[in-house]
Amino acid sequence: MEEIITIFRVLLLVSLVVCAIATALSKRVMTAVIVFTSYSIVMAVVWLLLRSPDLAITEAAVGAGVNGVLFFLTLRKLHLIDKDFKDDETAKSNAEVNENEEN
Amino acid sequence: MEFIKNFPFITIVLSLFCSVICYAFKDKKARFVTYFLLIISSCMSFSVIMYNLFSETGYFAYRMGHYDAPIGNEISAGLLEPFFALLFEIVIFLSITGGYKRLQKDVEESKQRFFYIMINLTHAALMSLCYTNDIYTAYVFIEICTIASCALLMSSKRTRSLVAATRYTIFSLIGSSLVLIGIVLLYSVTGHLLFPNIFETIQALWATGEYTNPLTIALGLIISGLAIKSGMFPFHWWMPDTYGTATPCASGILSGVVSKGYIFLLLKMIYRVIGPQIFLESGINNILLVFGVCGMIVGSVSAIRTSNITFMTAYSSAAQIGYIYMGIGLGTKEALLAALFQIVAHSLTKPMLFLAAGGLSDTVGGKQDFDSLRSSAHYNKPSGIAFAAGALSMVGIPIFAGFVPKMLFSISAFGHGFKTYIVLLALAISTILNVIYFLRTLVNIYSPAIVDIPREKIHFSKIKVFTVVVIVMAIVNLTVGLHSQPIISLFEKGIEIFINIR
Amino acid sequence: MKKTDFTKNFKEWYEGNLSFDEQLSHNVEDIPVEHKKDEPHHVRKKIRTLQKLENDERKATKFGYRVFSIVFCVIICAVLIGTVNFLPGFADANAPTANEVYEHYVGEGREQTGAVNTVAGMILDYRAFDTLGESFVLFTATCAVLLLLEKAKNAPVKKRETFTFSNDPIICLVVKLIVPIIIVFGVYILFNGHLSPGGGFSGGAILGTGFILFAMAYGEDVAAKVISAKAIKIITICSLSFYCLSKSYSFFTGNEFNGVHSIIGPGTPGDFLSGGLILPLNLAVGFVVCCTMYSFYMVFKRGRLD
Amino acid sequence: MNFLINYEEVTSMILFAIGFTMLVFSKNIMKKILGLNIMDTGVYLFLASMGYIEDKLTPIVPPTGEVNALDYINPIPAGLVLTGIVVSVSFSALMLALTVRLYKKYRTLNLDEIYEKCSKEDEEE
Repeated sequence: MEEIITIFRVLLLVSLVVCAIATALSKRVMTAVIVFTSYSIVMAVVWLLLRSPDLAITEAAVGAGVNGVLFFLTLRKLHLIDKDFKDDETAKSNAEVNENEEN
Repeated sequence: MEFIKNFPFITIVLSLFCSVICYAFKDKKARFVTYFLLIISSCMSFSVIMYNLFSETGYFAYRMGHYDAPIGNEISAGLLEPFFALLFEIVIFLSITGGYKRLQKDVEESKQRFFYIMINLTHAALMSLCYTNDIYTAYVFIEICTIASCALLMSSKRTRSLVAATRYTIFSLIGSSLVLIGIVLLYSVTGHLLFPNIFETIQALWATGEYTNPLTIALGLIISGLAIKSGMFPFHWWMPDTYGTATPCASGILSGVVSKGYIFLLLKMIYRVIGPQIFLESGINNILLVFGVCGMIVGSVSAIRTSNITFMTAYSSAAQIGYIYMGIGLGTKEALLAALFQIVAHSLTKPMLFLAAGGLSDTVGGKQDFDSLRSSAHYNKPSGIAFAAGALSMVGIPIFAGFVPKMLFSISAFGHGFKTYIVLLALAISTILNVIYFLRTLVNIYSPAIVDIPREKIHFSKIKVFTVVVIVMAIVNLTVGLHSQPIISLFEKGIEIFINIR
Repeated sequence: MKKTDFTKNFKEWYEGNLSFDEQLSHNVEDIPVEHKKDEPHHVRKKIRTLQKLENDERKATKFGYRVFSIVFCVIICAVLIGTVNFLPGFADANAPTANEVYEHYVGEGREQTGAVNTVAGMILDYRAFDTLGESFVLFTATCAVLLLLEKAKNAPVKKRETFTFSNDPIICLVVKLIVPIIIVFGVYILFNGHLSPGGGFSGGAILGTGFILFAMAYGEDVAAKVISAKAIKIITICSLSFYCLSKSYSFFTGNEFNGVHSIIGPGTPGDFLSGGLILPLNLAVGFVVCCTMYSFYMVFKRGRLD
Repeated sequence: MNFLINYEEVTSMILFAIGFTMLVFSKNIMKKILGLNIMDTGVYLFLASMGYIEDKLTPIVPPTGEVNALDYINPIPAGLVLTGIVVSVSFSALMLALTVRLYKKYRTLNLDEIYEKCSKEDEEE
């Protein structure tokens, strides 16, 4: 049983490093944010294995939840996601409207 | 009289509490709360100095909780800690009173409340950095200080200052992450978080030769982190942008107080956590000495090359911080005394220079280059006088505060072999460079104009408070310069306590 | 064949050119520069070659920069791993961290603080000053974000955001089902911080995410009616002031020379109302965290607290 | 060779190095923020792995009866990390707010371009 847990632990750590490298190397911010959210979830499991359930709960809520929401909201504010859902022209006109309103 | 022992903790908690109160109030009330807090807490810091001066040991540790160290948390006060707390409070008070008029212009009216909240939080964080006796508490309050000082920069209306704030934030983040990992490494080899316990464990570990490598790395990481945050030589490039674009009050606080707070924490780390012996053995002091000397020269050269008055003042900050690191790098008690006095002189002078530079640039509609600023001192006389006083103090003319540390540095430099020559040479070169750029600026602001731009004559009556503040600052500067002996003897006593009593 | 597919896909992903996101890359050099039609052919050609050269140069410096940063990363890695090599082993019972402090926290913590969860006892009793600082970090961050993003009070709220989740039947239904559960779970974690894993930070964060989900699904206008800006402000101020005052009391009474003894005892360990100040402090921290998270969301989304 | 025993610490240091490199060298400001988060979690992983001891329990003691301290893992790192996680959230929120403001003005996330545009503006002034 101990060996299995150790193997599992190593697997999780490897996936953490892979996620981190993927976040660092991906050129699109959107991809990086998504990968980072998964990184946080893996981190929560790692902390559970380190016998720190307090940390696991906090990391799952804060790292994956709030942080992810904030990143996506920012991307949306910058109109970097809008284009996924709308056709290009609406996004562009929205951006212009936004710019005018801000100024 | 034992009640005075509560004062350090009351200062910290009261300023945190006042920041919460300011959140509920409007700007005007928030300002009065801030003034009230600063006055009260300076009185408290002063009484702590007096208490320690006349008590037997001159030092006390105060439990933050019901248990002694290493179980509970602690704060401690010798003579240096309350002295620097008092200094920081006075400087913050003078900067916000002097920079108030300009603040109204630079910060949106609805956002001024947040400015005062941030001042209160910076104050709380600085007090904690002065008094703390726990390494993780220090980290937490470093973070508060970082966020609050970034917010002070961001509060200005101009987008330009946002860009500068971004650079400052990134540098601060790099610094605090290095500090954090250093702290964690220290914890992992010692198993303690409180200064006295870490000190004991480190001495024992160093004697046995165990964990020497991680200890050196941890020390290096903590020192480099704090050095980045306070703007030591290779990392001083954020300074001109940051100090040059913020509102004068914020740049005065940042350069005069916040960076000094980090340096004071660094001193605590070196002398109360690691121990001076290990610091000297690890060889890091030589690196600090070299960087300090380089910073003195490079900062001054950059200041000569720029043609913007606030940028010049900011670069001169980099040079002055180089002096402090040079003193730390020498590693003796005399050099430490000189470095501490340099902190005092610089904290008292830099805000005055920034306020005066702001006042001067007000006469020509916010322009900051030397050509436009010619003859501006005639249009705003108090600013001109203050700038002259500050410049003379920074150059190191006797009777001003800036002279004393230079003298102390040259005294302390003797007896270090080849280091003596380096330090003396650096002092000489740096003083000459200082003379070049400060006197050029002085000549510029008092000589007749060459560019034809609209100028505004600013009369005393319009800037009464500013005038009073600037004159008070100049008088304090002169007093410290003329009567440096009480402060020096206080420092001598304080350094003994700082190094020896835990 | 599969291998080439994978390498191609990986390369595309690495370049940021996957089919669904070709438009989204904001690398400026990718955007083609428009040429004026009336320029003569050779001029256009020359411009193009120049641009190509410039692009190549930029790519070369970019490549150099990338290589340099990777080398930097490897150096830092090497130094730090070299340091780790000298540290005590992982999961070692004789490590320097397993010292008398730890034994005191676990062994005596239950009797001294009344908390069954040692972590809660540690952060809210033995080392409460850190936690006080920590909740003020959150407060500072809230103020800083408000300073940066808050709009004037009478500025109109933009109606142009046509895409909200409240139009989506699946998301709306799932959120309706899930939000009460999340909030109840958050409250449970918050109130049982001294008895089970959790406490102020985790419970507050969960509550905060619950409210954020609520605001997302029902629209911010509805959420603003339920949780007003004033309520957020009042809760934050009250919690922080309570934290300050109660901790001042316990710091003050913690030192014998003041001659005052704390009237707050640890209670019976394991009871719901036990642990002295830990339960109320957990609540205060939880409310602060919750309000902070929720107000981050609202300020980012709408530029103000409600 | 301590690396193989200390695999948890080694991983955390790798994470720290990756995050630190992202924070220092990435030109995209969003990437910098992600790097900051990765770096912080790396340090926290290091800290948490300091507290873990083989074959010991989560530090939640029974309400009654004898408590043998040596049966439980070290709670100190967990407490420190708990307070630390909140710092990184605050910082990322602050930086994201800054990003929004900068993007509104300069329409780019690339910091070099922002500095360039900014200095151009200065010259125009």
